Order: sequence, then structure tokens, then C-alpha cells
Amino acid sequence: MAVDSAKLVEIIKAISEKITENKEYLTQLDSAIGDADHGINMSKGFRAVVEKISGMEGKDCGTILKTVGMTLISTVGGASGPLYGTAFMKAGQAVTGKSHLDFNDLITLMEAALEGIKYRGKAEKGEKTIVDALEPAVEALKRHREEGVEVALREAVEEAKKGMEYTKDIIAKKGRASYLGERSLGHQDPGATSCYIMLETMAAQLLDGKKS
Amino acid sequence: MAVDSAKLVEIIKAISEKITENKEYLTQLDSAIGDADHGINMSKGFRAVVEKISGMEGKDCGTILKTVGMTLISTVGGASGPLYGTAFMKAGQAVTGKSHLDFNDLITLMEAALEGIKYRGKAEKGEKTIVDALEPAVEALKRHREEGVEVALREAVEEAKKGMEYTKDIIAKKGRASYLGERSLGHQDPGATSCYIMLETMAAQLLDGKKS
Amino acid sequence: MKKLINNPEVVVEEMLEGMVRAFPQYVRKLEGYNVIVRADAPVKGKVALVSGGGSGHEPSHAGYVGKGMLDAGVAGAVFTSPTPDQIFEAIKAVDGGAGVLLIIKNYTGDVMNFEMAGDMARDEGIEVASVIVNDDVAVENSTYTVGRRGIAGTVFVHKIAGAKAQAGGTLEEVKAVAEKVIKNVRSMGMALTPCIVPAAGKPTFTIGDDEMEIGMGIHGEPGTMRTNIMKADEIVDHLMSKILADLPFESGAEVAVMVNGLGGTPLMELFILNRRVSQILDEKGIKVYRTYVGEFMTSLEMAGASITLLKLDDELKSLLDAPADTPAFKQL
Amino acid sequence: MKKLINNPEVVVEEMLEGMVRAFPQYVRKLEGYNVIVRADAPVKGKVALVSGGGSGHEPSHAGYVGKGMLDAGVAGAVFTSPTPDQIFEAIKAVDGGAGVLLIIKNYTGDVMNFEMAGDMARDEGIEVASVIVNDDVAVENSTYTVGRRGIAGTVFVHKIAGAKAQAGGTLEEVKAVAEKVIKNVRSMGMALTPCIVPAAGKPTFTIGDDEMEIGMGIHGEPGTMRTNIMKADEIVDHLMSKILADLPFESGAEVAVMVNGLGGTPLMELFILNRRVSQILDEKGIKVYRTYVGEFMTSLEMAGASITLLKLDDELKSLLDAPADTPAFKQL
Ligand SMILES: Nc1ncnc2c1ncn2[C@@H]1O[C@H](COP(=O)(O)OP(=O)(O)O)[C@@H](O)[C@H]1O
Ligand SMILES: Nc1ncnc2c1ncn2[C@@H]1O[C@H](COP(=O)(O)OP(=O)(O)O)[C@@H](O)[C@H]1O
Ligand SMILES: [Mg+2]
Ligand SMILES: [Mg+2]
Ligand SMILES: [Mg+2]
Ligand SMILES: [Mg+2]
Repeated sequence: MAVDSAKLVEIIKAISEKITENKEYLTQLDSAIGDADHGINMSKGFRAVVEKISGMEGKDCGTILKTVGMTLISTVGGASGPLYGTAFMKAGQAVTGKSHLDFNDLITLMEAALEGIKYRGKAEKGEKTIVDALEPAVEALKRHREEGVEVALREAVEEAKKGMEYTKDIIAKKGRASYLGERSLGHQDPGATSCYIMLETMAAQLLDGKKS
Repeated sequence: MAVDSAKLVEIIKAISEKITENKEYLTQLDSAIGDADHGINMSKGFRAVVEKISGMEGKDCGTILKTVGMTLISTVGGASGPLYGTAFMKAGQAVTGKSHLDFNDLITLMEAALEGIKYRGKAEKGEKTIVDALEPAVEALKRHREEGVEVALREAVEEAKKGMEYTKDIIAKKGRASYLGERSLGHQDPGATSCYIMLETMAAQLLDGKKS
Repeated sequence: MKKLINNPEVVVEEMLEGMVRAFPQYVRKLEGYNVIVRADAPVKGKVALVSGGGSGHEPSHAGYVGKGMLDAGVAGAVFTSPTPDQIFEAIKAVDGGAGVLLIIKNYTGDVMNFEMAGDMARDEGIEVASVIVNDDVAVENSTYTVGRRGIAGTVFVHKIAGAKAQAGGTLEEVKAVAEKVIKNVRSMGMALTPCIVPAAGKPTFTIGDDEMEIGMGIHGEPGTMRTNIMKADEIVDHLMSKILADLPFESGAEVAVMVNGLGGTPLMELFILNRRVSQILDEKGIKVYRTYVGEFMTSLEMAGASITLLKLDDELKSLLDAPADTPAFKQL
Repeated sequence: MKKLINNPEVVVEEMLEGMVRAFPQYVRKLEGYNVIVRADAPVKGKVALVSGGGSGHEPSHAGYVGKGMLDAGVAGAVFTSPTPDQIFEAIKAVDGGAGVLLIIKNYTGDVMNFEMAGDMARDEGIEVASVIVNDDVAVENSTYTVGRRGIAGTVFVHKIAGAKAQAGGTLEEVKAVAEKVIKNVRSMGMALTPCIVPAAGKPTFTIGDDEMEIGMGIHGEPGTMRTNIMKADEIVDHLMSKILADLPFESGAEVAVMVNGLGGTPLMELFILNRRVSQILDEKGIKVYRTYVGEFMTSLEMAGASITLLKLDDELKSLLDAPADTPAFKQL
């Protein structure tokens, strides 16, 4: 695997498209246990991101990722803006100056993203947040590092999905849903869902790339 | 015809009952061209009237009618309170001190009532108000004076009914419905309707009395 | 009927009790009457102002009882003018020897009940004058009808006549300035939804999900026109065209603006309306001296709004600027 | 969706424009940002107060910008915390050299965005402190969760910390008194109807004609309990029992009361609620020092209300009594 800046921009555009496709769905999930805006927030943010990074194909990957992060921070607001924004910022910082990303870079930046979200949101796994999808994915990437990018990505997406689905069975301890207490049970977390969508889209893009 | 105080109280109670029966209907008429409260206003007023005049069978007819008027004035509010209140007050003043009312007294007090309403509301016939039912009735009473109370009352009720129905065909010039302009066309006036109901109930009471 | 009430029969009494319990520093209630008066009433030597009408228009009118505005607010049943005896009690309680001005909104019922009360007070030797507010341009004025309704513009009468009385004006002077306000104030409203009178338990009218009512009164009485719902700016354009043409308000004039919510419309939307009001006035060369945005003359929980313009001269400006301290209208 | 708006995408911008056009004597807008600041900002030598949050809670927070309360209100998208750059601009615009206090309602998004902005400002050498308001007793407090939400009690923080800053308090002192308010203020709300976020176009939740939601937040987020609709007094009894038990408020205490409408509930009903609030406090031997009834922290057009009690001491009383002059909160 070798992702250049152009490919990175393409991946981010694909993520933006998928998020926008799922705008209603994410919002509906948020209406059950939050304030019915997660899809609106995320698609607004990624619309701005796509505008900002179009024409950045010449820049290094770190700069592109940091731009994504800054844009999310300055356009989304709410909880998801600072969280995903920090994740992309930290990911970008982890790969500063690189014009290409290999599989190890991918793991490095994913670890940084997870760390960024956990630093910003102070959530642990099991609290019904983005972390429940992201952390198992990052762990899978690391666990399957030796088996190569294809296996590792498939495992990561699989684990993210399981983590996302698991959020139905737990009580929210962080974010707006935590105010619901027991009533948050049975509902899938919107942030974990958007995280899974992003991971899955990224994987599809990378695996596509691999085949070509 | 000879109505004593007890009978007068009985008639007023009958009117109260009929008004209450028609509470919804009068309110519904008022909702089309007014503020949807005429039935509520009138039944509230007559509930208070019945309470006030119970036990007044010993008083003279003038006092009873004035009490009805004062009670309506001090409990109803809105337009119909002062209008009907003044009508009963004036009717009472016209028969002050009388322990019995004969047919001529009836005409006298009805004329006084009409005058009271017109003085208070400054309305003429044809402006879609109480006057459109009351004035034709009073005129019929006078016109048929020689033919006796039975004929005269039946004619009066007939004319009141026609006047009430005629309010559908005219534009309101007085009261809340006047703000509607042309849009008041096609709707029957609530006040004319309550007036017809009162006249009809009174007539039925008097004619019943006659046969017995 | 989704309302935070206990019993439709006593909403007015319970509301007044809640109000007096909230604002004992401003107001008290006359025992046995639905009348709210200044805590320090009667104010000796000051012309007293009495207003009122049906309830359901809160904070009108009892909310404006206090220093620099009203001396008494008389609360009728919901959307029903109070009875003369209630108004009479109010007059007696606030008369400080300098006479009493009745501020009446132009509805047949209100006019008759207030005038009867005025007669009763005059019989007792109290000097009483009255003015009738008729600011609603939705209603065509014609010599054959009862004229226009009084709506939110009434609050400007309270404010300005109240300031004149507070400043020591005589009954004649206070009445004169009230009439000047009435001559120079114009309003018009619209509604998106009906309201429910507690005692009736159902909406005052029915309206489609995509419809609105223009020229709506404040008692759930139908407006002058029903149309498809329009954008905020289009609504303001329509209302303003009627209001501006009526006085008329012309380039160079100075005005006070009131954007009044009818009860169910949030402040956010009122500000969006004011944006367009202010733009139009800019375009016309009419200067905005002061703006009031909020709920001043409501219609229970009805969604909708009215716009009021008051043309000002130096006298009106200085009286409008005067401080006022009441539960619902404060100005420093 | 029946709303007096033009375009759901720009409701916040149009609202702020309407607000600034209404109240130029009080406020101005930072060009390019959804930030409202005092017309005379920065006030040299005074500690500046910055609050904000999602829009849709009007008059919170921009309505409280003015003398004796806030220096800036930052308006996010409807029900969405503003972004750090907006808050950062607000901080820079109002810093008068004595430091800036951020008043944050306890929502994950608000806390993160305000804290990021605080970091940005500190990087530029501005002294910044912050407090987090969490008055909503509906939400169980637990060490495992993020704690309670901030709702209408926030307005008391604005008022009292604002008075302290106006009186010349240092950043430390202003922060300390804000924290004292937070420690002593408790609220709880309920809703009868949902509201519609303009950009979403449909209600935030569905609810039966005979149901109500208890412990409702101010963003259309579900409450803690859904029940059949109750009488006003029963609702107050329930909310008050939770509020009183929590601090606890005990006999002999003195309190300020706020009965806050969520947007669609008319003033009449708020007064009916206050009647019972005041009765209960009487029964418990708790003295009401001041009462505020109206719309202070809304949730668009949602029908419903919240009750807030603030336990007072001499310091809080004198700061609460201090004059304030802002578009939405005036005290003489
Ligand atoms: N402390 C946190 N750590 C990680 N994720 C969080 C945290 N708090 C909230 N989230 C995520 O944010 C999502 C909600 O995002 P969004 O709806 O956009 O913001 P808001 O709650 O401000 O409306 C939740 O579903 C949850 O996954
Ligand atoms: N000036 C008037 N003269 C006679 N009747 C009138 C006048 N104004 C109104 N009315 C009558 O009053 C009725 C309305 O009464 P009501 O609904 O009780 O009072 P309000 O209009 O104050 O709500 C109208 O239907 C009309 O018949
Ligand atoms: Mg959300
Ligand atoms: Mg009526
Ligand atoms: Mg009426
Ligand atoms: Mg949100």
C-alpha cells in the first residue's frame, strides 16, 4: 500500500460522500438518544472539508490531514466537531511532511487519531461513543500488522462494526446520551456509527487501490 | 295572560336552561365570525342569574328583571353582557313595582328592552346583531296587539326567527364580526340566535301557561 | 388541549395569584376582584391609568402595572372584556385625586363595559376620561362599522401616557398625549396557528399545515385573508406595506418599532422579522428611534406576530425614553 | 414546519442581524462571526464575561449582553455548540485587560469547544478562566457520567457574575462568585410538545396528545420520564420535590425563583406554575427574595417550562439586586 496526496484527497472525498449519503440515518440515530443533529453536523463539516482540500493534491499528507481537522473544528461545533477535528489534527501531526503513506504510517496516524479523540473527550471504551468503534479497529490494525494491509483493514472494519453494534447494549456514560441513563439502552450510538462509516469507506478505497 | 313573580322566575329559569342547552351551538356560531365564546358567556351569565333569582318569587317583577340585568352585567363581560344586561335592566325599570304582568306590560317591557340594547350598542336593524332578531319581534307584538297574546307571540317568534336567519345574508357592521367585512357573509349571527332562543322559550312558557 | 393549568374555570384567578406572588414589590390584587393595582396605589396627586380587557393577552395588561405605566390592569375572562363592576373597583382603588384615564381597546364589549364603569365612577364624583385604541390597519375603517381593533399599539399608549402621568401631567394632558399616540400608531398581525381558550378546550379556528391567516386579531377571530404560508420577508413586506401606507409614514419620519409575538412564536423568529422591518424602514428613509422585540400583546399560545409602528415627535420621544419599572416592561 | 423564517440555512445569521438592528444602543456584531458583543466592548479594566452555546435558546445568550451581565454571546448553529474560532474571536473582542470568564453550560460539545477557545486565547496571552454550569437535577449525577446539564440556572450565573464584574471584581473574584451560584442553583424542566430544528424540518421527538416529558433538556433531547399529562400543580409538585431535595433547600433559606417558559408556553401558564411554586416555598418556610417569570432559556417553540431555585446569601442578594441593562434582562 502506498497512498499519495492525491489518493488521500480522494479517500477524504469518498468519506464525505458516504457521510452525506448517511446524513438522515445518522440524524435519526441521534434523535433517539441525542439532539437529532449528528448527520447534519457531520455532513456540514465534510462539505466544508471537501471545499478546503480540493486543489491540495500537491501538499504533503500531514498538511492535508491537519487541514481536515482544522476545518472540522471550525465548522462543525457540537461534540463531534472537536472530537473528529482533533483526531484528524493529531493524525496529520503524526505524519507531518510525508508525501506518501505506507501501511505503517496508516497505523501510526490511526493510533494518533484515537489518542486525540480520547484526550479530547476523555472517554474509554464501553461508554457508548466514537471510541467504541475506533479503538477496536485500531487494535485490530496493530494485531494484524504482520498479515498485511488487506487482512488488517478487513479485520479493523469488522471490529469497528462489532463495536458499533455493541453500543446498543450499553448505557451511555459520555456525551449527550448519558443524560438518558437507562433509556439510552437499545439504541446504537450515532458517533460510533459515523466512525464505522468512515473506516469502512477508507478501507474500501485502500483495498480498491490495492487491486488496481 | 297574567304573569306573577313566580311565573317570571320560572320563565327566566327556562331561558337559562335553553341557553345552556345551546351553549356549544352558540359558541360554534361565534367561532365562525367572532371569538368563539358567545355560548360560554351567555350560559355563565344565566347560571349566575338563576342563582341570584332563586327565592325572589316574593319580589315584584321589576325588581326581578333588574336583578337579572345587573347580574348579567356583572358576570358576563364582553359585548353580550352589557347589551342583554341593559335590556333586562330597562325592561325591569319599565315595570317597576308590578307584582303581575299583563300583555300590555309585556309589550312595554319588550319595547324598553329593545331600546336599551339600541342605546347601549348603537346598532340599527341590518347590522347583524341582536337587534335583527329583537326589533322585528317587538314590532310584531305591537302590530298584533289587538289579536291577543297568543297570535302576537307566535308572530313575534316567527319574525325573530326570520330576522335571525336574515343575518346570514348581511355583512356585520357592529361587534367583533364587523372586522371581517365580506367574510362575515353566509354566517348566522350568534347574538341574534341567542335572542331568538330566549324569545322562543319565553313564548312557549307563556303559551303553556295560557292553556293551563 | 395541552396546557399547564389546573382547571379551565379558574385560570385567570390562579394566574393573577401567581403574578402577585411573583411581584409583590410591584403589584397587589384587589381582594375579591380580578384587578391588579400598583403596590403603592393610589398615588396621591398623580393621574391614574386603568386598562384591561380579556385575559389571554399576557403580559397585557396587568404586566404593565407599575411606575411609569399603568396604575391598574383589569382582567376579564379569557378573551372576554371585564365587567363594569370590576373596572369600577379598579378606578376607585387607584384614583389619587387627580382623575383617572381609561385606556380601552376598541372592541364593542370593552368599550361598553369600560364606559359603564366610567359612568359609575363619575356618579361617585371621580373624574374619569377615556381613550380608545384602534391601531389595527387590517380592518378597513368605515363610518358604517365600529372602526378598527386595538392591538399591540396599546402598549405604546400605556408607556407614553404613563410617562406623562408620572411626570405630573393633568388628566387633560395625559389624555391628549394618549390620543396623540393613538393617532400616530398603526399595527397589523398574522397567525400561523390558532390558540385554545381553556374553557372551550378546542382551537379557535382550523387552518391547513401550509396556510396562514393575515390580519389576524388577538382573540382567535379570523383575519382578513387566508393564504399559503410565505417566507418571513414576504410576510413583513405585506404587513409593512399596509402599515406604512395607512398613516402614512413617510421619508424623514422617526418611528418606534414593536415586533410582537403572539405567544407561540419564538424570539428567534421575531428577530428575523425585525431584520426585514428595519431594512424596509432604511430603504424608505424612515429612522428607527427605538425597537421593541418580544411578547407584549399575545393571544395565548397562538403562533404568529404583529408589527407596530409609532410615528414620533419630540414630545413622544422624550416620554418614550422615560424610565418605566413594571413586571413586564422595564426601561432604565 | 410552520416558522417565520426565510431559509433554514441562515436563521442564525438573520436572527443576529435582526437583533443588532433592534438594539444598536446595546450590542454590535463581530463582522464575519456569529458573535454579539457589548456596543462599547472592550470595557477597559473590567473582567469580561463570555457565554454562548447553540442557538434556539433565545434570549440566551446574546440577549443578556449589556451592562451588568455579559460582554459577549456566541451563537452556534441551532442546538449546536459554537466552534472554537468563534469563541476565540469573542474573547479577543471583549478582553479589556482584566481577563475573561467563560460561562459554559455542561454539554460535552460546549465544554470542548469553549476549552479549545480558551487555550487559543491563553496562547495569545489573554487571561482566561471558565466555569461550567450544571443545574439540571433531572439528570442523575454520577462519577461515571459527564454530570448534569446546564439549563436556565445559567441566567443567574450571568446576572450575578455580571454584577460582580461590573462592580470591579477581579477575574478570580468573578469566577468565585460564579461558582458560588453554580453550587447553589438547581433547575428542572418538562415539555408538552417537541420543537422543530429549522434545518431538520421535523419534530425532535414524537409525543402523544395526552403525554408529557419530564426532565426534558433544552435541545429536544428526551427527558428522564414520559407520563400522562398532569395538572399544573402536580407537575410543579414533582419538579419541586426533586429540586428541593437536591441541594437541599431547607426551611429558613432565602431563594430566587425563575419560572422559565420553553418558547411555546404562554405567560398565563407560567404564572399558574409560579402560584404553586410560591405556595410550596411558603409551606416549607423558604423565603422568596425575588421571582423571575418569563422566557429566559428556551428551546425554540417547545411548549413546557422549567423551574429554577437559587439559594441566596447576602453577597448573592446584593449582586442579584444590582441594576442590569441588556436587551432581554433589565433591572432598575
Ligand atoms: N466524550 C466523548 N468522547 C467520544 N465521543 C463522544 C463523546 N461525547 C460524545 N461523543 C460522540 O458524539 C456523538 C454526538 O455527536 P453530535 O450529535 O454531532 O454532537 P452533539 O452531541 O453536540 O449534538 C455521540 O454519538 C458520541 O458518539
Ligand atoms: N353594538 C351591538 N349591538 C347589538 N348587538 C351587538 C353589538 N355588538 C355585538 N353584538 C352582539 O353580540 C354578539 C357577540 O356576543 P359575545 O360573543 O358574547 O361578545 P364578544 O363579541 O365580546 O365576544 C354578536 O353576535 C352580536 O349579536
Ligand atoms: Mg447531536
Ligand atoms: Mg364572542
Ligand atoms: Mg368575547
Ligand atoms: Mg448538537
